[in-house]
Amino acid sequence: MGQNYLASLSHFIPELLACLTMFGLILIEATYKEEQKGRGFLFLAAGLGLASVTVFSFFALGKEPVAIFTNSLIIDSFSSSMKMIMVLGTLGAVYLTSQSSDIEGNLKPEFIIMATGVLVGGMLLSSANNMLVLFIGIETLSILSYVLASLKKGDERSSEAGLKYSLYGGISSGIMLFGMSHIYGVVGTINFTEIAIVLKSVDQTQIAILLPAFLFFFVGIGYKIACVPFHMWAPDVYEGSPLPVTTFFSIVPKVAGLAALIRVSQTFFATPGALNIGWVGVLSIVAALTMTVGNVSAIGQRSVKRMLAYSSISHAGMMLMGVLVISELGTRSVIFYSVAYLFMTLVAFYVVSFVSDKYGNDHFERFTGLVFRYPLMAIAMCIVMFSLAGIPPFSGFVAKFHIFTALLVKKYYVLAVIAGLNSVVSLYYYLKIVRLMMLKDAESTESISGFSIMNQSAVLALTIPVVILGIFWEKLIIMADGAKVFLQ
Amino acid sequence: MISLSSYLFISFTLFVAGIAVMIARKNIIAMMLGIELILNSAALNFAAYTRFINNNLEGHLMSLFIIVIAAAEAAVGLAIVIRFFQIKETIHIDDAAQLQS
Amino acid sequence: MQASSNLLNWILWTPFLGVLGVLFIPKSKEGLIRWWALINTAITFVLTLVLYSKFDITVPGMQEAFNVKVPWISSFNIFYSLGVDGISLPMIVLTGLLFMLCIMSSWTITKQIKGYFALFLFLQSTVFGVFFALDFFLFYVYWEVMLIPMFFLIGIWGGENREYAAVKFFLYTFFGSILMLVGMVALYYASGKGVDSFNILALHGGRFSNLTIDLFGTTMSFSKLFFVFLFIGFAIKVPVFPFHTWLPHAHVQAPTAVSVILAGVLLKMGTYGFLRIAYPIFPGASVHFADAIAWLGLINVIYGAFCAMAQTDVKKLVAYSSVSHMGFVMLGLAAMTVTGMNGAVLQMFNHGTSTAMMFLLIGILYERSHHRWIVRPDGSKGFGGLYTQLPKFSIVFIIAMFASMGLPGLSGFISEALIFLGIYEKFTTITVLALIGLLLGAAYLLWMFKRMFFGDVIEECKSYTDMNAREIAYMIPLCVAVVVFGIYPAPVLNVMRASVGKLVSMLATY
Amino acid sequence: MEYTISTIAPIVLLPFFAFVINAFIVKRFTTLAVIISCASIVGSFFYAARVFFDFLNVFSADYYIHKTFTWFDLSYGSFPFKMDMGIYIDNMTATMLFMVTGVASLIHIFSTYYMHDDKRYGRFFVYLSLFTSAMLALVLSENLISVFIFWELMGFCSYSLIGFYYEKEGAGNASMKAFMTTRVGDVFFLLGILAIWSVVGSVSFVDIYQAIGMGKFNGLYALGIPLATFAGFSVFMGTIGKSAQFPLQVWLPDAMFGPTPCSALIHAATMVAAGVYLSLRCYPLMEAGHLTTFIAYIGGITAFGAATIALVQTDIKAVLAYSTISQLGYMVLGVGVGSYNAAFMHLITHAVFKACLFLSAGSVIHSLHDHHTHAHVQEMPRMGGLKSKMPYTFLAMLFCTLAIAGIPFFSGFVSKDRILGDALLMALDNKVYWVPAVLGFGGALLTAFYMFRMMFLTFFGEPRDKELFDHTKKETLSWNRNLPLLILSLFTLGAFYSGSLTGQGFIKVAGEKYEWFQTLIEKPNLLKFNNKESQAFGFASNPSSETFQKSKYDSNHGLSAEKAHHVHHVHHIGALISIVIAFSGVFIAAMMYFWRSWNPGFWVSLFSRWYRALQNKYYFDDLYIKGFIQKGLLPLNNFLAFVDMGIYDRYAVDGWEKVNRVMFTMAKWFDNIIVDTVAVDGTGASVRFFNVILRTIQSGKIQFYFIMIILVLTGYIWTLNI
Repeated sequence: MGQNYLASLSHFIPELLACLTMFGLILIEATYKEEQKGRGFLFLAAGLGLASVTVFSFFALGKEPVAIFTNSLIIDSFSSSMKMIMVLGTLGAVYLTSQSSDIEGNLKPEFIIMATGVLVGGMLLSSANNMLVLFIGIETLSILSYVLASLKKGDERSSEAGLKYSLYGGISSGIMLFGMSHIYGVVGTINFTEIAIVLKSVDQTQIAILLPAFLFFFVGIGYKIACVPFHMWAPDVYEGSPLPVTTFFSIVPKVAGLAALIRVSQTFFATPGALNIGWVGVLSIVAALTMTVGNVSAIGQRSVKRMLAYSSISHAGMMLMGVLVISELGTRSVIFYSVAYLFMTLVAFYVVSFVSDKYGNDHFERFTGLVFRYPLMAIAMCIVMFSLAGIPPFSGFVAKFHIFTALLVKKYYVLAVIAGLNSVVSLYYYLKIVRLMMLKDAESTESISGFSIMNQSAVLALTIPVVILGIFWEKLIIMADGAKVFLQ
Repeated sequence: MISLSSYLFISFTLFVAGIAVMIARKNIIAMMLGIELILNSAALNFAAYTRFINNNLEGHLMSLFIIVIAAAEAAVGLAIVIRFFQIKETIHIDDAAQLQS
Repeated sequence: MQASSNLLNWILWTPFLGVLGVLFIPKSKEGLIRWWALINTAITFVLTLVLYSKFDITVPGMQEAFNVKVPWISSFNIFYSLGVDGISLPMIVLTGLLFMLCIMSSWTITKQIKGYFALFLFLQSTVFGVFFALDFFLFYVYWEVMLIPMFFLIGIWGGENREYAAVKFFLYTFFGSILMLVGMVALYYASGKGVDSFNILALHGGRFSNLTIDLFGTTMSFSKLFFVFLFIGFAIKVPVFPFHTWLPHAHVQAPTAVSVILAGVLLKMGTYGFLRIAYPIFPGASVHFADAIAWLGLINVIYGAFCAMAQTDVKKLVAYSSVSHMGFVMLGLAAMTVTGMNGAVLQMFNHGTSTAMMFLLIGILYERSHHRWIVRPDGSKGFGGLYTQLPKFSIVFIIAMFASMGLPGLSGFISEALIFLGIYEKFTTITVLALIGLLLGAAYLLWMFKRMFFGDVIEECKSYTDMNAREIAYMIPLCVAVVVFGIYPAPVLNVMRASVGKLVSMLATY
Repeated sequence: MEYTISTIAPIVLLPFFAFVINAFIVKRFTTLAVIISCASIVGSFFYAARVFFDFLNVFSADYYIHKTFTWFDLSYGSFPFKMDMGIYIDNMTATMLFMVTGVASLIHIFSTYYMHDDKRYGRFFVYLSLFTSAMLALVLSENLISVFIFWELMGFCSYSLIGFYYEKEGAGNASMKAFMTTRVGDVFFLLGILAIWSVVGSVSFVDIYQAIGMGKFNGLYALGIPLATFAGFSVFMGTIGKSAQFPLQVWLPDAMFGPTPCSALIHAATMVAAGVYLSLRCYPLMEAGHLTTFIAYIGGITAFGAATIALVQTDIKAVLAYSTISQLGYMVLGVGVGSYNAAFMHLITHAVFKACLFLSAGSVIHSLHDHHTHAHVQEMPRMGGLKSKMPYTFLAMLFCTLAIAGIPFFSGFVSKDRILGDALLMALDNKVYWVPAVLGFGGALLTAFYMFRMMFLTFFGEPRDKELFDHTKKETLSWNRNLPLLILSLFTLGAFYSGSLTGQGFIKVAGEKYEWFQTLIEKPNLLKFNNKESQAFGFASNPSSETFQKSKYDSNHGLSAEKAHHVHHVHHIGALISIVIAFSGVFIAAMMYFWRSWNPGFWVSLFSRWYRALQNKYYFDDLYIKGFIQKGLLPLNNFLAFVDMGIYDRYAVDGWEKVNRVMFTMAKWFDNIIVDTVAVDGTGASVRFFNVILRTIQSGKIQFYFIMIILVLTGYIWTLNI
């Protein structure tokens, strides 16, 4: 199965390109330190690099799945699509960085570089096929994220966020490793494929060890997805870190973690048995809790950013629903959900960022009567909010619909109902913003300013998919259908 | 002859100790050490398992990488701690309780 | 496709074209916007009449001639498929009529006219979608999309407490429809994901009657569980008793035209859902739950009437009265006999016209008085001697009032009589109790009328002017409808007879 | 001529079209509208007369016209449902038509005098036309549903006409009271219709008769009651409501708020009589349901009770109103004691003389105009000695009073006496009937008394309000004021209705032809309907060829000789008693109010409590309005409404959001409090458990997170390993 390394490299181009972009950016950063034009150049380079990554991973989509580097990485259409999503998310975050005034100018390049690094980690994670790569991926992701979290120099909140993140990351990756070690002890290999084979025939005592071990293992991924009860760092970090960073965090690490989780679940726990039952049970409890806690906490928030952070937690729970049905339907639904979620989150954070740049903070009151000041922004935000709540004809609804299809084919009626009720609760706080924006009269009616045509077009360009994918979603679902996890 | 169980016991102790430190100590540097303890317990496990049960190199590989990455993580962590210290003139964990849900 | 088969598309999309048109008209040209909207709705109404004229009353079930079926999401076998049968046709014509009249009544809207008319036409399009849809997914999409314009129409142009009402309406309905979504997906699998697993017609019949599912070890009937899901989804729209509390808020806060649509059309969607989806798909379960439905309907009738009698806000009173009247529809549905079902559908239509009249009239009054108190909180009279002050208004009001209390010769009576004939054999006790509701219905309306219209003209009413030409113009069609269908209901009944009969005969086998 | 729906229809349609046209033109061309109304009703009167005389002279006794057409048809497959409408004309219908149209046209004519100065002159005729058409349609109705429809329509007209002077607050109350009270009866009526439908599968009279004849009702139950009884009772409740019988009589006196002509037409002659008409139509059902005793009691109680209340009224219209109730009581009593045709005869005669009485009262009131309040006076204490002022009115009123008081040779005597006679007969057969019979006779006494009291107070003696008297101008003979009165009063002569002017034939006019009423009206003979052929729309069943083949008048009423003798005997006694009673009533009235030798005040003081009770109408209004509605209904409403919005909606529905908030705050609280307490102790404990020597431990939040992880993990593992 293993191919020689040069051959493997040909499948590894996206990751390589990402690394290349990273290095290139570092060089550019090093050459032009302070000049403005250099920064523009930098953004351009970053854009081009990431775009090329997207292109390549897009071309990797249709291809036969291959296991490269002695079967330590698997490049299949599933991983490629996840990668694409991550790259797009990074692009979005990068663009936001270029516009946002939440990060001082001289930190923006750093952010981009780090983000690319995180992206690389995510890509590794999404196609990791043995524990080592998984671990490396997670660490790459985490360590750079710690830095990102504490990006704001001299801002104590930011640094505190970084601190917490790092400590939390440290302990959870430690626990994960501890779990891994025991798994390795029992099954005698770190390669997923072989583990899967071994797992087919394990006796009772081994299971007694494996179950806790896998739980420890889950901690590592779970905290990346920020699912209850490993979510507690998330709000603090999301709040503490600059807005583009938050945007980035609420997309890329989540998607990466989900990718890893899906692969793990599908490789290890596809076969029914004690392990399967235990894993699914844990996941379903976690998913239900995640959604509920996320929504309930989101209701009480004053800051929209924080509200979105919590809502992203609840959406992670929703996606976990798609994971815990260990099936291709689930995978498909998760991919679709991630795509929809990507666009929705980006638009939402864009709007929040523009608003908070203009008015200093992003409390709900700032959104009052937004429609009279920035109609486009308000309407886009409206659409996104409805979409996040899962109201047709927007992509959020379709995503939810697919999650339901995945759940109900396995007859998880209770989970489905819980998910449904949660989306009702979520509608409540999404409506809160809509209400403020559309129904309230503006506290002050300034003319449309500070919202450049470029940003407008960006928001528009990101909103259109939210609508289109809600009505003509067949192409995407077929694509997602093709993106199966490669099992040997 | 030291058996596997003793290794496992040691590593478990390390693990628990690490957790305990993480939980109990208020000094951030100490907590970093706690993380190190946990990682090392895992590394020890890998090594031990390789030595006793299955004789392939993957375990060793893992433990090596663990050591490396632990170093990296420690570096970043310490950097952050320094930043924190610069701002707050303290490395007391309870002073990092500003962000609240 | 046949020549006439695009008619449904035209009816469905004409309002949508209207929306686009409104968006392209500049904000300043208010008159143009109004007239555009009016003409658009008028065209739509004419189209519905054309549909009525081409309708073949002998055919039970869907009229093949009009069906539209275009693949939408082939991988899920979701189709954009429209159709019309005897149950939906009256609703469609009613929708066409009411929206036209509401546009006329909205002439006095001054706040953000452009948005208002755009949303209003959009609402019409979605409503048509719900009544036309033959694909469950399409139905659901329209069912949900409709909430968005409603939310804004109530929330922006409503009364002082509008936001609360709007949010409440939205959440309530969304709660119901989520359960419906679960049911829909479950059906998709239960029907084997086949070519027509979202095709409502194909799901008809007791295909699922002997499926079972087990939750926490307890085995329960698939059809019963999901009938309850769908029931809640639709019952909230109707609204059936425990889920009715959004209605008073929404009605009171909404602007006149919107509460007309709400009461006249949207409430009917709930019952329409029963007739089109819940009953035919789960006949066994619906027969099994018939008693429960009947009792709920009874509670609606009595409870709604009691609450209505206590109201001092006339619009709230009428709102509760429509809770009570929809109770009659539920009774008719519970009967599952030819008389009861026909009565229910007819009542859906008649209540649409009569309650629309009531709300329009209250709107007209409100434009003069800017309050709706029958009796002010301080106990003083809100209105008095309107009969003397506004003679024309009073005459129309009398017609509307007696129509909605079911005076023979006006439309309300026949439907209620049919419903009673339908349920008597099955639920004698319920019939007897429901007749009390009939009594109360007369009581609160007459009491309200007495307090507002009789006696000397109180000071503040002296300034009111009688209905003007425009108002008369949009009241006349409703008056005519109420009287004509009261004397000769056959035009409506003939249309629905075959389709309803088909449904009843299907239910009768369970 | 061929009797088909289309040929009968004009009787109804003429007034109806008058209504439709007038509704639109009345504002502008008032006079024209009035003319149209009057013309239409007169036209349908001639039409009805034609029908009536055909039935009287041409058709055989048991001939009936039954034509139907399908109103709407809901049949599908094996579920037949068809709603038919149509006409059913038998002798009774024909007679009713004749009476209604006749009285109605006279009242129309009178109204042109009475309402002329009113500012809603035209609108009054609009309502009148609608009402008349509704009443005629009800009479012609072929089934109970259409009866119900027009029944309610009449209710609507009465509502509008009572509220005709809507400037008055009282008018609003009265009209609402009237509508709601009758509505109570109507709802029962509808229930009865449903019950009948469930058995017969149709509510056509013919089918109902047939079903009863075939005993379809036997052994069926509804809510544990025999179905015939259930249905019969429900339908009779309709009668109770419409005909203002005890205990729903409260609305009729208030109905006098309406203009007097409408009181004459609706609340005296026709609409209230329709109730009795209904129970006559459904007589077989009542019999099958064994309700006759009950009905007789209701009738007797009403007849007597209303009469007693009438004793103390001072408002002339109020007196007439209560006398109407009481007379209706007699009709119902007649139904109860099974004197079918006497009851119907009393319906007709009463319609004539009561209409006339009201019109006369109207002409009195109209001419008494108070110049201070600019209102018409209808208080008897302010009248007196009007004989000289308005002789023709007096004449007419006198005739009617004689009739209603039951003086021989007048129509009232003929009909009422028969009812009382049959009541007596029943009483002799069956003890149960003593109460109604005695009440009936007592009522007769009171009737004579209070009617003549009214006469004396109004027309005789000294004018008690001199100024008013002087302002009143002398009555001059005018066609639209006096003609109707005189015509009607002419028809109060008994000879028009029966040959035996003094009841059961002391003085018999020779020739059975004079007993046309006896021969015409007979209980529906159920056997007749067992083989009825359904007659489709438009096809006339050919009338029997032989010209005058009435079932011969049989003085034995189809009884065996000695039974018949017994009957005659009883009837003679009854006649004697009622004559004596009538005259004594008149005598007492004369003693009190004419010769004034007895002082009414003495009696009042003697029975003071009763007097108060009577003035308060036996406290029925208090019971219903103060007691039932204000103490019972409205509080209940308010309570429910409060529960709905104040509790259910506020806490149960909006509660979920609060629940969320609570959960959220709990989460915060969890983080803030628990962290600093439980976490500390918890870690302390755990640390001590691990034998690590540590002193006081504070914990930041982050460490609490770690604790959470560990706890959760252990929890999971624990659960998993079970």
